[in-house]
Amino acid sequence: MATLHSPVVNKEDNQKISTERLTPQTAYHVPLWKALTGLIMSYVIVGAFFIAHGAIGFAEKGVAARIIFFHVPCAVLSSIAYFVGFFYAARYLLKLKSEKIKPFLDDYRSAAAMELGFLFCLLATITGSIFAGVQWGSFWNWDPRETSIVVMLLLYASYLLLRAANSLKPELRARLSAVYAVVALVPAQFLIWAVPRILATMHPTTTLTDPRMTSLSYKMVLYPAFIAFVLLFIWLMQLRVRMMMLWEQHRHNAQQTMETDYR
Amino acid sequence: MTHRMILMLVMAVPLVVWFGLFFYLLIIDRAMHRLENNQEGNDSI
Amino acid sequence: MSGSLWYQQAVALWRKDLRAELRTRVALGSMGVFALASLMLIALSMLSLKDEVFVDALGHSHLAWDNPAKMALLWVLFCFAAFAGLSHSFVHEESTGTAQNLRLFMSAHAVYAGKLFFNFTVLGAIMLVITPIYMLLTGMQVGGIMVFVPIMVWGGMSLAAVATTVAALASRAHTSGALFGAIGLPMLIVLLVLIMQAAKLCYSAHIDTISIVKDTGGLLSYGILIITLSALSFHFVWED
Amino acid sequence: MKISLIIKQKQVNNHSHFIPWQQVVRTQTGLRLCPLNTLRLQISNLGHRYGGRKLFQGVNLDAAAGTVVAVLGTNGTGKSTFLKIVAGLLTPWQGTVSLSLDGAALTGEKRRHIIGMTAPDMALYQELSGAENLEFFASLRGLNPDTAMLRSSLEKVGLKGRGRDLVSDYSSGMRQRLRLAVAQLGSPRLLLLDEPSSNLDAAGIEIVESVLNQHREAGHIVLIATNAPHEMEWGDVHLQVAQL
Repeated sequence: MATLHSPVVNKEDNQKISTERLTPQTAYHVPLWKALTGLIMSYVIVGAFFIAHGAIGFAEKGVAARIIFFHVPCAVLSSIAYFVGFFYAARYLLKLKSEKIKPFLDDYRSAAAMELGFLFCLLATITGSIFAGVQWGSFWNWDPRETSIVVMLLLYASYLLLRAANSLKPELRARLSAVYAVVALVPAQFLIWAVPRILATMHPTTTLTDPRMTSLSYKMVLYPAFIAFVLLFIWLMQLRVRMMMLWEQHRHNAQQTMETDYR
Repeated sequence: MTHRMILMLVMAVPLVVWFGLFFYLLIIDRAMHRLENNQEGNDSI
Repeated sequence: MSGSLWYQQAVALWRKDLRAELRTRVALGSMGVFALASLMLIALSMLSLKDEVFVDALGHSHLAWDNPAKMALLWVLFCFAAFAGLSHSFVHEESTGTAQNLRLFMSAHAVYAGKLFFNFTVLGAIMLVITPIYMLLTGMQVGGIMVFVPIMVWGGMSLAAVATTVAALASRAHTSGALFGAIGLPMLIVLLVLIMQAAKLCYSAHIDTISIVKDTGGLLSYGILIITLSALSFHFVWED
Repeated sequence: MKISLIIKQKQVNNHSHFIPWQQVVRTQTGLRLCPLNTLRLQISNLGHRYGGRKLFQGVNLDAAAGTVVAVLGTNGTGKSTFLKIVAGLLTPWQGTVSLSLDGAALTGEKRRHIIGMTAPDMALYQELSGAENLEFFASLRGLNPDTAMLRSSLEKVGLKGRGRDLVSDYSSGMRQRLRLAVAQLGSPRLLLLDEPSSNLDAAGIEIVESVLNQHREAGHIVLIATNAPHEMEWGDVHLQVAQL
């Protein structure tokens, strides 16, 4: 789709298409990795109930806190999504500077990553709140990680707000939101790394960094859970980007029709 | 009802939700695949 | 004729903005009135908290309305005051059409530097007036002056940097006023957390080196990073 | 969209062996000498669009020192946009604009400092006086804005004695004159005038004409976007931006 913004339509092409329409379309096969996503996620759901054994330190001894397998991947993805969004935003700006082209694909990827970041952030907040209600006795405790995830949610929301406010001018919208994604990397970094460390937290901090802290049965479910969620993230992002491109193509076609019709 | 059966029933809820989501995504994927194929050479709908 | 360097242009812009500001007093007036009104509001509403005591998890009891709490509310006040007035610098240029001339005459980073220092000047003036009145009304103490002054100065600088960047982003959109507050606040919350963490150093008796580095380092690096990234990407916002 | 370049007079001779320090420029009044520099504005295949709307496409121009180009076209064909692209305020959708002096391409700050522009939508600061506006823009150009310099440039556009008044108290004609003074600061080698004599009286129009002649004689390039017949007359070269 490198020629997204300059497709030249001429008469010959139109002729060709009308004959091509009669030929059968390429069939849809489920890609392997998408099928794998479905399988691994199903394994995680079954495993959360029948493989993982109870862990020490939970409110009720010997109970496998199953929400962990959904809460932790969501929370991790909500910060990874920002990095993905930042990466594509920065690439968009660099391309704009060096190649003097309008790399809209990177803008779409950045936006899709931010939207999914918002979604996973929301899921992490909800699952976390449920878990906190069971484990700590209150659904909201203003634990530093709880605070930072809410601010992170606000950050994603304001990115999407900035995009919505400029939706009439796609080129300006792409530039402004890319700049915001780059600048807001600073607060996002502080939210992900610094704030939970500066302030005292009730969250266990070494579960992921120190493998000795988790039992084998936990690892056997938790690590596939990460894989499943990352694959799901990639899938959703791919769908969203494709949707944006189709929408852009549709808008472009409508414009072409307008220009030829009202000549 | 044994503990195991209760677990099975509880497990069924996320499993069913996930299957629903999975097939929903597959349907969208397939629809988009079709649209993209339609669009490839067709610039004047 | 060789033209002028970017910092000379930035100083010229700063002087022009200051001259126009002293003539119309839009930013200073709105921020000043806003800050004074909220100052009164805070002082009045916190009267009842004066003798309140809370017990922390370790069993120690503290005054609820202590110096760090007063400092936190002072900074909340500054944040809102900054967001009431500092958007003016860019929105005014865009809405009156003078921005085109600036684009023709100045480089983007000169514009950013000039606007940043102008905003810092205005915010600094407000802070200089409001802080003594606030301390008088609430009885907030300075604590360690060697920590207090740098925190006030650098906190103000970081606040001005966030406000300048967000104002530049918001001024390009149709609904700049509403957008300015909404997209700036998440960035401000993080800044506030860092400032409050650093401000605790003013009032703690035993300060070890590690906590100084940890608490002021966060604030310092936050400001530096925001200014650097904004300066690097500003021309994408400014130019067409 | 079709662009036609109509050359009314003979183009500038860049390779004059006989008078190496001056070049011959032929204008309405006949032959004329101007200082030799090889300031050159080259525009090739320029096109622009707003959103999905095409404004113009395939505009070409090669103007040498001492040329006044009249950019013509009906409303909405993008004359103002064209000037903004030449000024570097807009990135064109396609095509290039290059400006070179003595064979060396001018970019970045160097380019910025040799361009002056007036346009109806380029406003001045209402809360400052005319002289203060001039002083600010002069200091941006790196000039030393002393009283004598401000007075002379105000005098040149017929605003003598009005420099201390706020721009908000100016009439629209006076604002146009002040814009002209701002655009001329530092005697820019490339002057872009978008409807320069709008809101101006007869005396003001004469000022614009004398400004044009000055720049022509100094070997500068001037682009005027216009619809007015008397402004079209000023151009040595006509560049038609027409809508099909």
